[in-house]
Amino acid sequence: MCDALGIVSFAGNHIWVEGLHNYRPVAAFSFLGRYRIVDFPLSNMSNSGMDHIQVYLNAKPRSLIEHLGSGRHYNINSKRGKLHMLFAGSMIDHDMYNNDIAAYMENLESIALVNKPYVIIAPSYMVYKQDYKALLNAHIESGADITLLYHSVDNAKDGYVNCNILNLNKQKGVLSIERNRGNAKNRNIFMDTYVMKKELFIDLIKQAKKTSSLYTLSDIVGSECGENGSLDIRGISHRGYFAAVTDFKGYYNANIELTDYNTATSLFESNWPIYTRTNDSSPTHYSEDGCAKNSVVSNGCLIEGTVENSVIGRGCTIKEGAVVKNCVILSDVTIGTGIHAENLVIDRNAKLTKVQEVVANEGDPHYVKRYDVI
Amino acid sequence: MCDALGIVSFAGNHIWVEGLHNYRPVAAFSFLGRYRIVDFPLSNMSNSGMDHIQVYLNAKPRSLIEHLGSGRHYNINSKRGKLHMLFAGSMIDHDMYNNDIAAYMENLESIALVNKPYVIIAPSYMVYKQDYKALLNAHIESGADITLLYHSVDNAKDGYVNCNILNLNKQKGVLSIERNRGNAKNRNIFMDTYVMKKELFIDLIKQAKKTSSLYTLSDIVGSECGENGSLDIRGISHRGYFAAVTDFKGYYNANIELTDYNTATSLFESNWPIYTRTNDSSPTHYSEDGCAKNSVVSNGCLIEGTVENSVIGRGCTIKEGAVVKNCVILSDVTIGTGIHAENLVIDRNAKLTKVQEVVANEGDPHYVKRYDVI
Amino acid sequence: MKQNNMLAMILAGGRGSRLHELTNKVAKPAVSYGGKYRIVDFPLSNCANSGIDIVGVLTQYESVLLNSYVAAGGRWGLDARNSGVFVLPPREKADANLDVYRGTADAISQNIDFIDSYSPEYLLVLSGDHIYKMNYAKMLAYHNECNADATIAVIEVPKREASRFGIMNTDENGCIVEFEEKPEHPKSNLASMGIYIFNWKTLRKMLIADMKNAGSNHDFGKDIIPALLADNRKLVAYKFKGYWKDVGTIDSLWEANMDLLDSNNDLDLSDPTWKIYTEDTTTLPQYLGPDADVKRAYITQGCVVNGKVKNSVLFTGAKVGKGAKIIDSVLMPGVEVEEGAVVTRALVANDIKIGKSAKVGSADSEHIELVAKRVKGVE
Amino acid sequence: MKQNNMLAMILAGGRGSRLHELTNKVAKPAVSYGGKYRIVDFPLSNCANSGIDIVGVLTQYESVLLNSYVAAGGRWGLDARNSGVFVLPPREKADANLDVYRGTADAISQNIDFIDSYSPEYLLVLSGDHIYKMNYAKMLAYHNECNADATIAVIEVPKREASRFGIMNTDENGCIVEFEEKPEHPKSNLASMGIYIFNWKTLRKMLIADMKNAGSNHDFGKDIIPALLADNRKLVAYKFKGYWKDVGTIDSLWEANMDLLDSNNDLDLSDPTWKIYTEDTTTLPQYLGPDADVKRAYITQGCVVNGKVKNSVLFTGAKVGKGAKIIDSVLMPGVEVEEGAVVTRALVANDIKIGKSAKVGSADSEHIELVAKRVKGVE
Repeated sequence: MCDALGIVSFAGNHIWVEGLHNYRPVAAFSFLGRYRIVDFPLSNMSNSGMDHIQVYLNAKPRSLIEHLGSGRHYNINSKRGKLHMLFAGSMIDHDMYNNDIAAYMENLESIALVNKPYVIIAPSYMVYKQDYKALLNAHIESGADITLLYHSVDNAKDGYVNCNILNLNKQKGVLSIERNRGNAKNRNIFMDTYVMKKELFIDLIKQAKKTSSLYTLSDIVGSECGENGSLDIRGISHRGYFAAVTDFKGYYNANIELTDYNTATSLFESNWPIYTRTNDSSPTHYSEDGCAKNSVVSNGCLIEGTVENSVIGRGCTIKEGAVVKNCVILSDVTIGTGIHAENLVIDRNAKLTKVQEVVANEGDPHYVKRYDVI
Repeated sequence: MCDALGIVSFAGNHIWVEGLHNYRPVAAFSFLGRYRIVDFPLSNMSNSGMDHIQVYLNAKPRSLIEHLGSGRHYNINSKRGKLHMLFAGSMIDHDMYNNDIAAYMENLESIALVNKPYVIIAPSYMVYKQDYKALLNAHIESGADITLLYHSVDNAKDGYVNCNILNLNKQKGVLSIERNRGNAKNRNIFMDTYVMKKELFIDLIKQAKKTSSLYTLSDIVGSECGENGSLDIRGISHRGYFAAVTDFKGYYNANIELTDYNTATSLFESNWPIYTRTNDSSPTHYSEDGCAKNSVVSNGCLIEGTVENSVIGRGCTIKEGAVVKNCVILSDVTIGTGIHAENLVIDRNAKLTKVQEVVANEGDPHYVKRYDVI
Repeated sequence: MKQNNMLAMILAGGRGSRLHELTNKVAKPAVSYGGKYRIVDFPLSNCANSGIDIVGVLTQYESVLLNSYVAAGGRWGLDARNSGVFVLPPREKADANLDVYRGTADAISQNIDFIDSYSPEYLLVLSGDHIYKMNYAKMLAYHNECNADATIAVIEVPKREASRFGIMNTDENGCIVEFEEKPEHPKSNLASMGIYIFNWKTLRKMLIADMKNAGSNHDFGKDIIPALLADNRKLVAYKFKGYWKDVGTIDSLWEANMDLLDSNNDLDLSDPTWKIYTEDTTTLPQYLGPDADVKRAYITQGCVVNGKVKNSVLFTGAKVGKGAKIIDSVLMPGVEVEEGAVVTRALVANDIKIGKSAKVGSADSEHIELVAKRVKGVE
Repeated sequence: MKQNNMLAMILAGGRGSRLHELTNKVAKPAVSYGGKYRIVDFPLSNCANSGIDIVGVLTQYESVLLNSYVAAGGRWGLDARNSGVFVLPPREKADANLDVYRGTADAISQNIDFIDSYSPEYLLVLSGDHIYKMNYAKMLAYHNECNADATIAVIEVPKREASRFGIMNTDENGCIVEFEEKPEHPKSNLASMGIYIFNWKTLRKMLIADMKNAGSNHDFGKDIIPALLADNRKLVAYKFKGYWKDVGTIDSLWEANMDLLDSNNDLDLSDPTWKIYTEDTTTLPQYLGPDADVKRAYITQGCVVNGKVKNSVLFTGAKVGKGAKIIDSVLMPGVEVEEGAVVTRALVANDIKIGKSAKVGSADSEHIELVAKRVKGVE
């Protein structure tokens, strides 16, 4: 068992994924066909032996609540432990007061009640594998007040929009936290993941609230960094697959890059299962003319056409002669006979049946709305 | 099995229960110690063989979501059927646009999708026992377009505040629906329970939306009543125990009157179980000086004092020499040594330990806030 | 029980010895089928979808995996408050020693106390090793409509094959007048599917009498049905139309899998209104590599395909290496076919590895080859 | 299994014949206790609270109720994805006939395949009929700290009673040097609680050897522990402090219930950090009528009291009529005591009715009276 309360935080107000975000929070986004993004932090926590987990919701909670259910599918004992869903006060998108600190303040009682000395906070808009028990042990051993997880990248100019970065000294002490402005390639992307004592967490929430009603957790932690800050805050480097779904392109790229089996093996390991809710779909049926390459295909599909370099969600139909290339398709989508679809993110239940060619340019994927008929 | 989709509606904007309502929707109110009010419509539906049920939430959903969980404790097969939680668009209390029709509009897809020809709508703020399968059969046999359930009472002058009433002709045709203004003793209280074809329900939702953004389901159904209306709308009379939690006194009285075992037997029947979520509390412990009469006591309590004509929630402590009379006490409340409490509704986790006498007048119960220390 | 007052008992004690190595370690109802299912998922999902809440599973032989598989009733939604799947192996009682079930009827007789504890009005008796989708609620409605004491589901089989089945001879009203087990000269082509609805009180009496009958085989077909007929009880036949298969041999198990490749097959596992529920395994999604070449195939999650797959069914976690070919074959869960290997007209058992460039099976064999041992690679 | 790599097996095959009529129809672990619990809730809840996810329950005698009771693992939260309670009665295998378990060790031996399928590092062996709360995770931590091959939980008993128990003689480091079953002249007062943690690999070898040993009783105390000692394995004693009771007789079952009336009792069932989970029954709330007079009592939901209850424990659904008196007694689930009846120093079995004005039990009896048959009223 792991002596930490797990908190899955929501994407802050600076994060907005065009299209998909209109219908659900990032946590509930479909990912790689069969997952939702929230499955990753929850599986990490469950696999680390954490059985008290709080998931915070700030808007449009339906799909997320349904997906999480009782948490049994995340292997959490519902008597001993608990997967709690906790709500922000306002539940309105684009409400600048609806931030993480406000949500924690609203539920301070619930946080205080859990009988665990530590807290581990992980975001619901990032995809990575991490043993939190090991991270907690490293945190305790180091003697730091707060440990932050980061990932060193060499493409921070184009990617990781809206992420924060950590500036570190040689001893991995955090000097400052700032927004990634895309002005350097090599950056330590902050993975919005914190380890600290629960008491300190509660103090910081109260302090943030007192400082400014717009202050977030990263703001208050950032203000304690460096030589002027009063806390010992350190970074720990993460290795392995890492993706941040902070904008539309980030979402598209993370899906497409994982269609490569070798890349996927750095995220999925047999001793670290990623749990999700089953939909009881049948296996996928390929007809005489169906064919798929370099792709991830979910169950319940009927593939009669050609699929390449794509992610196909549950229950999709790709009709005869249809060609799907470089697409990320959510569940229950139909691509009609002979239709050519390329460089698209197609939201669930959409039908591409009328326009013969729905092709966006490479590097500039387009979005097809939920229930849309094109 | 029953061929109807079950819809548990939320209390409309005209209903407000002082005190308790600040923290949770009426559906989640503790009732008779171990229940929540929503347990009654859900148990009715489950016992009637309904396995597709939608519960609508309009504000502060946390406690209700936790209580409902996966619905297993309501005996609903989670694969074949489903207990769905659906959200209003706004989730704000006292928002006049946040009414039932707006919530149904927001979730019209989900309603349309369920493969059932009929719909039965029941409120989450009334307590009664009803076999909905029998009601559906009566509805089908009568040939009516809509069937409404009502309860004839002889105390509508004082009670049933904020309820609607039905005016009926001799053939039980509904002539009109109007608010109970307390100007007559004998009234047919509308139990906010509807039976109709799902198609008609969807039509009425759209029609209501078109007519006015403040129109509720009872408004649109009311407009179709009588000789000028285009639908055949009939009433069916309900027998047995009935309570409407539409204001603070209504809540208090419903609890207190059910401390009488004979009254309770008209609500609880062995072939009609009322399901709820267990809290795994131990039995209640009475000490040498503990004593209780004419009361309902939940599990997990320690009774060292005197309890009379009261409802005691889970996990309460009544210390030595304390006297509790005519009180409705929610869970985890402490009544300190020698404290005298009378005619109160005490919200959860409150502590009465300082003031020796907390006594309200009979007929005018007072409210003690959640986590309050008096 | 609220739903329809009918309790189901699934007979799942068969050895399935004609499935050879496949049933060495697991009972036949737990054998894998259709990419992600086990055979027993079919009667269990049918029960769940028909509104039955209490299911007893009568197990006997090599049942540790079967027992723990079906015990997790949540897979079929059968874990709500008054619902459950109960494993019922033979057991020791105060007044009787531990003994195996002596026949299908004896298996029910020995569990009369279990059934009584739910006091059902009807008892549904099912076999745990048939593949089909059926709404037992409709069968019950027919049973009640006919005012029958027992209703037996039957399926029309080709006349020439009828002598392989238990045949029901009916009068013009569909009442059963005679039952013949594998008759040499069948009088009808209505084969019993081994699916019975009984009025529990009536059956209970019959079973108690049968237990005391030293000459009885304690079998539904051989003893109980004839006894009911002799007692002038009303037995009716309920005609079933649709896919139904008893997969008793490797050939028929292979064939039942191949049936799924026909997109108009009667079983239609993708029908959202009658899903078949099964174990929810945590696997990768299905990966198709750069060299994947898939034609007429049925492939489930956890498969990784980088070779050719034609006319084949791949079960959970099956892997096909680069240049490998899977033709007219079934790869059971966890099978790994390495680079360049060729599998033709074969059924490869769970977790078997076929080494590099190895060849198994042949296109013109009479029977399907069962591959149940590791096949070494070829240098 | 993720949590701590330890699998638990609960030995629940005992007949409990000294509980007389209480175990006529149910196995001892399923006997009711403490108002709303069954005895087996204690080891199962301890497992759940200790982070153990897989529990096998070895049943044998009159187990239909016990089997279906424990199979609903959700009661203890043991129904998450990789979690479960598995009922393991004796079974028929490909290479062996159906036979009863020959001893506690044989029960484990016959389920080596089940245990292996989870490949645990540690095996926790428990008894299904003791009442206590224990954190097995702490015991495991001690086992690892000591680098032991086996750890046995022990409790200090009064020296004069020690000869009733299996006694562990330890050296100054807490290592077990000798085990004596019910010694006439006990050398220590450390009684074995029948709770063992083994390194699975070590135990597995011992069990396989033991199975082949014709002279063995196949018992942990008599055979396996001595064999481990003879093999110079490191066995340590884990001292438990707290409430622990083996309720083998009507007197001791009554006494264990009476213990709950002391608000400072060591068992403390109201501790929110270590709840005991049980069946969630749908009953009325607890009703106390106008003539209720309750003093020193333990009463659960579903009870309806309108008489006097003193020094007594009332189980789910027990009813006490107007003017009736329940003194120093235990009313098991569903008991109904009618108007004016008096129950003194008695344990009334499940669902028994005591008629109007009847009197059962007596204040000065040596033993507690077990009332297991309906008592007629007095005119």
